[in-house]
Amino acid sequence: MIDKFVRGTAEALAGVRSGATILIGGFGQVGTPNALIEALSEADLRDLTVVCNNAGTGTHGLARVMAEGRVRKIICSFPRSAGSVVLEELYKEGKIELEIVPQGTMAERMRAASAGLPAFYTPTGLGTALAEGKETREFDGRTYVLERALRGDVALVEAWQADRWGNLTYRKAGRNFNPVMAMAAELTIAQTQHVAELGALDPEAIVTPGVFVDRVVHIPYGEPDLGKPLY
Amino acid sequence: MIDKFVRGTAEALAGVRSGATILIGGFGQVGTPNALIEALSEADLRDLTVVCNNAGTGTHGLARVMAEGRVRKIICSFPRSAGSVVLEELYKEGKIELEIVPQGTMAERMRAASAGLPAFYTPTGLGTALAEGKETREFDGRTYVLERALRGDVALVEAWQADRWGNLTYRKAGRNFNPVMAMAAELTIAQTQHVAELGALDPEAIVTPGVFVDRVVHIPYGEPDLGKPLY
Amino acid sequence: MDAVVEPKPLNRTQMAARVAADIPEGWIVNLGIGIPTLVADHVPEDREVIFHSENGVIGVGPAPAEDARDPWLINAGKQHVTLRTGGAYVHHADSFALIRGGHLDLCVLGAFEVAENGDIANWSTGANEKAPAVGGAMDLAAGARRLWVVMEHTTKDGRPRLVRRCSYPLTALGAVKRIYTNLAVIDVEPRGFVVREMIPGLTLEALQARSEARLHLPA
Amino acid sequence: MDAVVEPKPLNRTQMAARVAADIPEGWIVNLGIGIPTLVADHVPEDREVIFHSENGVIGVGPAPAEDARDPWLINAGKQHVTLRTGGAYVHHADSFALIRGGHLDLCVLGAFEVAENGDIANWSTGANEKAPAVGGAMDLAAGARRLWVVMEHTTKDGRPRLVRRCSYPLTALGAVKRIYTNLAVIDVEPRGFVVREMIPGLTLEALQARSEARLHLPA
Repeated sequence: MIDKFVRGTAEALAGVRSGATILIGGFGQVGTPNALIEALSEADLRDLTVVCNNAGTGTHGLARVMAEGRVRKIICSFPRSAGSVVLEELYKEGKIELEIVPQGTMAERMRAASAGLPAFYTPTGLGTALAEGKETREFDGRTYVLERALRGDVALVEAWQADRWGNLTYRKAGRNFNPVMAMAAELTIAQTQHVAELGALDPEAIVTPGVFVDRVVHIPYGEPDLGKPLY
Repeated sequence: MIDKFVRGTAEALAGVRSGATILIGGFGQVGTPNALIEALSEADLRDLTVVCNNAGTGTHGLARVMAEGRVRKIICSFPRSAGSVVLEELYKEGKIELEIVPQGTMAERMRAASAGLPAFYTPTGLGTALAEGKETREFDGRTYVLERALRGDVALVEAWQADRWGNLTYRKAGRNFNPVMAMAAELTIAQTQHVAELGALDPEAIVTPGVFVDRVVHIPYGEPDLGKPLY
Repeated sequence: MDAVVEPKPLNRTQMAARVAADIPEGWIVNLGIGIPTLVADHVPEDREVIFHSENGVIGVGPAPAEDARDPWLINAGKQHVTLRTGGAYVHHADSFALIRGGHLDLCVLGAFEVAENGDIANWSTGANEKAPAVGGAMDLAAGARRLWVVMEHTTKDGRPRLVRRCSYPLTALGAVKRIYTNLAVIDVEPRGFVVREMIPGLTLEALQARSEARLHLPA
Repeated sequence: MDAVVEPKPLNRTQMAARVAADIPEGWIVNLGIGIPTLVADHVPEDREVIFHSENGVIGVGPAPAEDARDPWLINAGKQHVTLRTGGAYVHHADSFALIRGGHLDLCVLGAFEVAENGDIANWSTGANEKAPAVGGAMDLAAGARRLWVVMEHTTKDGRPRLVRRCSYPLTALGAVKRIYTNLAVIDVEPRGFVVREMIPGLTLEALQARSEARLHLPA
């Protein structure tokens, strides 16, 4: 019997190694796998590359992972926000590498990885500082930028419902990067609010089929804590 | 009030021009927009390029569109089947151009078009006759083929439910190419089995948001006629 | 004899309302942070415009009452929103496929500067003290069928924002089609900035004095 | 003294059963047309293997009773199937993302020929009289984590299918990891074909005589 549920966040993260590239879902605290991120900050890991739209606020969550010195590099679209003090400090001191990627390019680079495509051309960023040094090429009279796939060793995602095969649904804007990241990593770990019996989820409405998910941990943690607007 | 419903297939196809590239959904008669295809065969059109996984069987549907001499070129992955006599005849006589594309590459080329990406690299087809003359390039030690986006002037798709905004759901294996094609054309026309009130479709379970759909025609035509296995 | 009236620049609300007036029913529209977000409030409810947010919300509705907030439903500006009847959710890759794939009829963004060739600068001041942040601005600017900018005509200290070439880091090349400022509506055409509309009492000379690039009149 | 028994080649059902025996629980598996499709019948129901079909069906179950067919539910071979509890539907681009993106543990295909370098030819005889047709074969062969081939060891007229270089048009380069024939199980390794298993009574010499490329024994 396939049963992807594990008993806790420590078991969920078992085998994650220093130096790994970790994709972390969520957008503005919604759909963010908070319990897995907390576990990440407590795990004995170093030199992580973290891919996440935002770069943490306050002293918890991703900010705590960085404060613990576990992150070598952040790849994100919007690190700056009212409470992003940890990132700002580390960045100013040159203690963290920061790769800013347009949000859609970031999503598409992971989508390419999920589909086995090593690279694609996109109009986004052409002629800007974020495309500096990148190859460009003309197709049908318009110039595009070559972007590379971005694959994770690990993806941490937050689901609304999950069954033992790892089928996932999300809730409203909690969907965001989660389905894309779930498909783009070697090891996909989902934190779920609710547990569904196998067969209870409508096969037409499953957003992430279980084939893309390796482990599931049940964390009924309640509503996302939005705090201040973060964008 | 946005209301994308039109009264019949003729109105649905209004403005479609000779020389157009038409994406047609369906896989093995399931999820095939039959009424729209019949209307296409009756419209005064020439020199169409048709993109469809199969190339019609018997003397109805896409086979009829070809028999009427409306198609200059077929782009598909699997034209050959037990009843594909029209295509075989036209092909043998050199009266139709045939571009065979691996099924996944075909889907991905349209997906690229839907996402505004002009080209991508894929491992599929490398070293085969279907990649002959195509550019190749190495990334991280593996060689890939450059493939171009495939955009339609028109997409004909078949839905299970549709509302007046053009939100669509599909039924089981009737999903297939339909959501991909719906996003990859200038003018997307859906044939739907059922009409839903706006708001009746679960926002979490809508597969094709109405923003990708231009016209909807209600054709409660019943179950797909599978006939013989076609693959 | 007419009384000479001092031209009264539009305030933020009026600028948003002016943009809203030009958005027809049925358009798919993405609104950036700031004044652009206010535009939605000025589209009458019976005019069905579908607002899209980068985080996968299609059919964004008005802000909820404070006691009716759904913590799972925010827009790209991380504000609480509602979903309009007929709306749907997609994931981030599909959300940006919508943007980049030509499915967005309009994007309205704020900007630091717009150049007469349509270049836009709106994501970075170029100052290096803080971590830069781009969000979806470059995707929106490069991807939308139409890009409109809404911004004050000049900076707080009076420097023009309609320029010959942008001095701030670029967001996209040649992307802006129209600019709504507190003083005027300006189209960006092959020949440069073309003034479509000015606030009452303003002269072209006065507007030109507040603009770096040359302003044209419609042909 | 042992009696000399004439080696009895496996029939199609036995070949399918032999493949099935090597598929562990939890794998995501795509089965091609022909003998590969039969493999599913030989995986015991309590061993949860998730069968994928190119047309977006994840969790393909056994064929339905004739009076329980759902016309909306077919596999890539256009045969009526069922959906297993826990299954899901995706569209074609996602279905092939699954294939190409390394999410498929195994694909089992038929073939005309397999070369000792792992090249596979299974989509075209190269004859030009009919419109060619490839379906998803190239995507599967290039994309699956493991590609196994199940086929008769030789053609009907006795020509070997395990060859030095394929003579038919290629489906993919260096993709095949293992071959199940009616006579043997052969791995494809850097040094070439390595015989893992033979039917009772068959000698390596007899198997070699039916193969063009050189056969090796496990190191």
